[in-house]
Amino acid sequence: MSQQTLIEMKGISKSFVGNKVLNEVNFEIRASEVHALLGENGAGKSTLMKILTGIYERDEGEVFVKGDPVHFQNTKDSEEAGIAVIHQELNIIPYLTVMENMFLGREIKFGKTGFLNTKKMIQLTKEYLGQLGVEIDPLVNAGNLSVGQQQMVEIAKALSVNAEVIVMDEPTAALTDREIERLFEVIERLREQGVGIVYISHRMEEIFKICNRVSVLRDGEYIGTRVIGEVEYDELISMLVGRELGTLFPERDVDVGDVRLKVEGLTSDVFRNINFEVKQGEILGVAGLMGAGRSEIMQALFGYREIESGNIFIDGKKAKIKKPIDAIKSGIGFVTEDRKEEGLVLSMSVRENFTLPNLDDVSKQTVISSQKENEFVDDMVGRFNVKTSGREQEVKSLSGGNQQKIVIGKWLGINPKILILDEPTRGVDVGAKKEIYQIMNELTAQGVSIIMISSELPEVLGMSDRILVIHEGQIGGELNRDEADQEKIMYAATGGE
Amino acid sequence: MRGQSLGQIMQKLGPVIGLLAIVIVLSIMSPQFLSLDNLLTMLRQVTIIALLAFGMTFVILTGGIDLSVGSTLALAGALTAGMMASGIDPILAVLLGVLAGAVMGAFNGVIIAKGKVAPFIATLATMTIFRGLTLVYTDGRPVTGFTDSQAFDLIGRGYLFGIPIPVIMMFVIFFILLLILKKTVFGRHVYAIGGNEEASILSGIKVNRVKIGVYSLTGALAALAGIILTSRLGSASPNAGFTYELDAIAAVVLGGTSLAGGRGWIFGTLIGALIIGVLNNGLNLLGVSSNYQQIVKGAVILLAVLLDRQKSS
Amino acid sequence: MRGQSLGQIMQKLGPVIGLLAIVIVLSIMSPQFLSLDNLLTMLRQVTIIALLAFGMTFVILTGGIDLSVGSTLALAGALTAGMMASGIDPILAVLLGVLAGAVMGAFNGVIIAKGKVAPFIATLATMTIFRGLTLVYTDGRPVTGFTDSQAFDLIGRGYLFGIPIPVIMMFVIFFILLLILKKTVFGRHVYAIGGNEEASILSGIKVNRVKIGVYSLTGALAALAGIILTSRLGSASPNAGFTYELDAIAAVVLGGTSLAGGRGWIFGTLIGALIIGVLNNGLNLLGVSSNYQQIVKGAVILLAVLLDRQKSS
Amino acid sequence: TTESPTSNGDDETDASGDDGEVHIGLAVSTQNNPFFVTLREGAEDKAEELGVDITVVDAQDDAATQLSSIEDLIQQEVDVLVVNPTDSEAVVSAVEAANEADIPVVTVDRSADGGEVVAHIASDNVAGGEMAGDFIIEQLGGEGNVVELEGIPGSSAARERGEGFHNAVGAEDGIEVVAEQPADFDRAEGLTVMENIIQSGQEFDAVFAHNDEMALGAVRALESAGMDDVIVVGFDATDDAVEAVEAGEMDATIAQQPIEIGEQGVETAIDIANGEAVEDFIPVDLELVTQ
Ligand SMILES: Nc1ncnc2c1ncn2[C@@H]1O[C@H](COP(=O)(O)OP(=O)(O)OP(=O)(O)O)[C@@H](O)[C@H]1O
Ligand SMILES: Nc1ncnc2c1ncn2[C@@H]1O[C@H](COP(=O)(O)OP(=O)(O)OP(=O)(O)O)[C@@H](O)[C@H]1O
Ligand SMILES: [Mg+2]
Ligand SMILES: [Mg+2]
Repeated sequence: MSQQTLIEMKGISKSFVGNKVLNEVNFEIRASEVHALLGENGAGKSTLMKILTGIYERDEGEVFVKGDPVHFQNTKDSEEAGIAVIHQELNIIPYLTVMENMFLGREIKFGKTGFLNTKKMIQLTKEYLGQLGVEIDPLVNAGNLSVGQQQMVEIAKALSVNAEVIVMDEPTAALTDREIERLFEVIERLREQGVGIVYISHRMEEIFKICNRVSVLRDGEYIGTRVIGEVEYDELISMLVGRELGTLFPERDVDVGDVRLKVEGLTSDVFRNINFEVKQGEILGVAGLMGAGRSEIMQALFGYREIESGNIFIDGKKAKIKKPIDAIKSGIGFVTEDRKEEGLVLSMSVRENFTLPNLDDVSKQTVISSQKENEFVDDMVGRFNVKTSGREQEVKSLSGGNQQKIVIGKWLGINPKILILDEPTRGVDVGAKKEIYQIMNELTAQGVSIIMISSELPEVLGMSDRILVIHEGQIGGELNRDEADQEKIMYAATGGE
Repeated sequence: MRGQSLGQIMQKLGPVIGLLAIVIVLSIMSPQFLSLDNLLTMLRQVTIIALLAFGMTFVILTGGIDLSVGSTLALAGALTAGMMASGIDPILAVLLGVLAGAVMGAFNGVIIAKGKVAPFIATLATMTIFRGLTLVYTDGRPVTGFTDSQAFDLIGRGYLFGIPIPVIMMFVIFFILLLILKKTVFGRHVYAIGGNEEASILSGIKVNRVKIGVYSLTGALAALAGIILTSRLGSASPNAGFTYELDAIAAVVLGGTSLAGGRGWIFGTLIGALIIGVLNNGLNLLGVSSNYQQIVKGAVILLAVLLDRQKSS
Repeated sequence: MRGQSLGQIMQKLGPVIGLLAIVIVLSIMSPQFLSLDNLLTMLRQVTIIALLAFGMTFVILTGGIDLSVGSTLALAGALTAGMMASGIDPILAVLLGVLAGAVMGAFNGVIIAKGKVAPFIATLATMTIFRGLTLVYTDGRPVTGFTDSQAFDLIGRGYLFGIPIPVIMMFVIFFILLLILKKTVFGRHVYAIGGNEEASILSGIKVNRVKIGVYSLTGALAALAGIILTSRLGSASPNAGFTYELDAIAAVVLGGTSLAGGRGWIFGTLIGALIIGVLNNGLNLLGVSSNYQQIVKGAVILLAVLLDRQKSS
Repeated sequence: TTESPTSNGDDETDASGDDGEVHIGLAVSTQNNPFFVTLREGAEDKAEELGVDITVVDAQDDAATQLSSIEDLIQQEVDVLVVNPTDSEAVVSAVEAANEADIPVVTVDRSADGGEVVAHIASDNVAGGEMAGDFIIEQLGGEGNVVELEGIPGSSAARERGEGFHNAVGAEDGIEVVAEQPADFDRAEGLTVMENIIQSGQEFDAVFAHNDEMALGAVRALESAGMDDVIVVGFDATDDAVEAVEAGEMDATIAQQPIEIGEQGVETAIDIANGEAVEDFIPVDLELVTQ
């Protein structure tokens, strides 16, 4: 390959308050390539990209754009140099419209007046969204979109810059297969037009599907760069985690017991007539397109969303669930889809997050016993192999995968009969993913029933005993482990189209 | 307003319905209430709080708050009066007074944006400081004896086509601010910062600059309110505007703007200010004893907000 | 404090260093400042603001705010004095007074938790309402003429081992509250709600109940402050506690508790209250003229917060 | 004497409805202070006794609020306006507004610096301050240190009482004002500030407080410090203060007779409404209350 080198980063180092997160990292992007940046949670991928785009100041190293040394002070500078970013964290402003979000910071004005040319912006918004094949009203508030739709808006926003380099930091974490396909088409088109793309993802199959080269970071160190097609999956994994990992999905060999949970005719404003069962020790996978209403069903089951009608039975007895506390008392734990907004108290420590739902068990007459609490937390940290400097570390400073382990672990204190996992491995690296799967297996072996919502079909197929497919708020089909494959799920999820 | 859900529209109508309800009750209870004369009087009374509340709307939209507006009002009013008393041309004095307000606001803005101090505590401190400066400047006495400039008198007491000039100023400023919020890049950025500051920074918005601008605007408006008040009263009292910030904030919130920032509209603030003005005026017309007035005012505010919340949820 | 970063420890030490700096400056400028007698006097003065600020710490930790504490103080003080004047046993009157404060606080809590009204606006309304009720109850006059009960006098004016009883009460309450925050389920839930209300609900925390509890506690503490003040003064003024909420909030923030909730500690609040108390005391000792006192107080608060923020960033 | 500009009889649109009945508007500066509460009660009781309507509005010590509420009274078409200004200068435009509406104005307690005022009923704050100063000079035999507890900075009462006091003690060489500190007319503040002044080690023989609330707070502080021989003089002669003077805890307070002021205000207003001539200044005597 002899394409032009668009960006070169050399010997980049960066520390946050004494904590070195990047150590002499090299990275290069050429025209017409999709360059994957791979690494475990906390390896420093996002930090490297934030240095590139002027959000963070680098401590050491040099950055060249087409051979010229540059030093961006803010995102405006980098944008002017032709670099656009889709950030890992959604940067949608909920009470602004889609159009307003698209042009935030780059509003189109009437000349130099400071007055907005709204018409023009609406028209362009439609155009860019159209390129992605999504139809979203430019005047609707972005907060009313589902997470996936918001992600599409962010992608459209990056496209609208007409950049030479586009950084995509986990763009597919919130998308389902259909949108991902669209995105890949767009990426391919951009690549053909000579755009250089940095692609960050924890989904290995995507890397092999669309990337040309891959660079790997581990603990802030630059491990190496390989050309896709010249590198084996296993080699990449061991570059990534520093050891052999083996198969991703562990063997499932569980005796499924009696019916534990039975849901009858559950109906609300976003879903209708939902019926299903989960047995002891069973993993029920729940698949569906983005916005199908899977999360909403589980929220209702957990007492976090009002229902219009329907009944819930646990171990054959009717359960009255009006609030989350009722669900918890009935033995249900709920690992929510958005760990930062709904799962964790980021300002609290590992210890405090672990014991939040079951404080009563580690206290006497409402006085918390430090000893009991510490024992429980140490046990959990060990069991889940949480990488932390200690139980007093703020969870905010943990990597995504380790945060996710805590969100799951905090429910074990209530000795759940049923555990609902909503996108349990979203944004989690392969190593941690495998650990989470193993934990799921251990739990089901102890008789816990698991409901797992996932938009990653390999995960649904790899882990579920049975698969429920939701289509537009209704059950679109139910598949057994043996009969299920990607096509059948997609068929049911799209309502048989 | 395409793309807005029914809920959102109801949310926006809430304050208007509240105002109408109060107006209807008052006009039944007091025959004078709906007279043109009384309405103009009431509008003129509202001007001061409305100007403070307009600025406060911008501040609250960015997710901030400004407790210092009452003190800014007093200091700018006193400075303007003092300048005129020392012979400076009234028009120049007014311009310098508004500028002084903008500078005080900018000071708040810099502390909040660059110093990263929580707006509540920053403006609590400057509220005390500006009040202290007013006392030092005036030596605790009302400033009077400024030239009997016709022009200056007009600001607070004049009429144009039978409408009080302060009222005209209030509406002109309202429309300008409405335009700024809806139609300009600055206005868009005000909403964006309050909606998600992090995302705004990442989108290349100069957040600090916008914030400083917003507090400066608020300071300038507070100063203008102080100048109108000085003109109306013919003197600038060092205690002017004491606790007005609370009325201004109440007006903004009654109008449906969220204290969390990012959501709201200045038309609501106008309605909110009118609710407060109508209440004060009506309770006086009805001769409600002053001790009970506070209870009624508090209860009405609470009720209005409660009803509004109920509807939106 | 295992596992805490250097930054966190510095953050926590900030207020203490600030207090020490002010104490050192004052003790150089005024030889009387460090006398035991003056320190005890100062501590006794601090009691009122400290009690309000202790409650405010809980409220702010949940992400709320309570502007009504000053009015609660006044109403509870007046009610207690009124009950005693009408012949009710002083001890019973005190208990009923504290209970009344808790009820007022619970009222705030219910509006905020169940009514989903922003704490700022809810307590702004009840601040007005409670003050109005006080004025109605007292008819604008101080309540006096309550029995000269020895026991009641002790609350505000007594000594134990040479230490003023209010000071002892303040420290006892401080340690109880410290224990509640650090060691009980309730305290943990207070932090959790302020840190992430959504996640707290989803973890099965009875958020409404905790919030109502927190506001009730704050109301009860404000009532106790009102009773101590009544005992000290031998009368309950309807104006008591006016604008004290601002001092209480300043104390909490000076102590390093974040207005956004979820982060903070009550020890910091004690330090914050002491900073305010020492400043007031020192400015009096130094005989700073009234006009300048406000400027100095505002500037010191601003400086303290600014330095603290600088350090932590 | 002045002739009142209008009488209510010829006003057909009189909003108080029943013709012939007088409707008085009373605008008080504040109702957070016992002095003005008593003044209002004096006025209301008198109005009831004489069978006239009275509407009271409260400015909460804010000049702008006062202007607004007077405008509201004008809208109500009261026959006579009795104003207790928050501030002599700031009230002028309100008085002028009433003048324009042909409503005669009576001021009580504080005067108006402009506009047309038919009658002014007051006792003089400056004179009261002087009276307090003279009393202290006399008690100290012309020699000693005095502490002054000031009211809310910027308020007219604080200004005028302070002015009178300084007129008196400033003329006396032997008297030195050794501390002037604001205690905001508040008893708790009076206590706190006095405690701090005591702690400062400053020697003093007398205290003048701009109102009784602060004086009573100061008494508490002095009592605790065992400084019972310090002379304390307050202002307003509130019930508490008079009691304290009788009990020997306070030495004097200046009585402004708020009831009398309120009553006089209403009586004068009725006279004006009935077209009778009234004095343009009706002094209400100050009284030095001592044991
Ligand atoms: N603003 C910050 N302050 C302090 N530490 C930070 C900051 N941002 C990132 N870090 C730390 O730097 C390290 C690298 O973080 P980064 O977000 O770059 O990882 P990543 O490779 O993008 O991980 P993920 O796959 O989870 O997104 C982590 O240990 C993280 O905790
Ligand atoms: N806050 C909200 N306001 C309005 N509509 C909403 C809101 N949240 C979700 N919805 C709508 O509810 C439906 C289901 O949303 P959601 O995306 O959570 O479903 P899901 O099946 O869990 O998909 P995902 O995989 O994206 O989590 C969508 O139509 C979405 O637009
Ligand atoms: Mg990342
Ligand atoms: Mg979902």
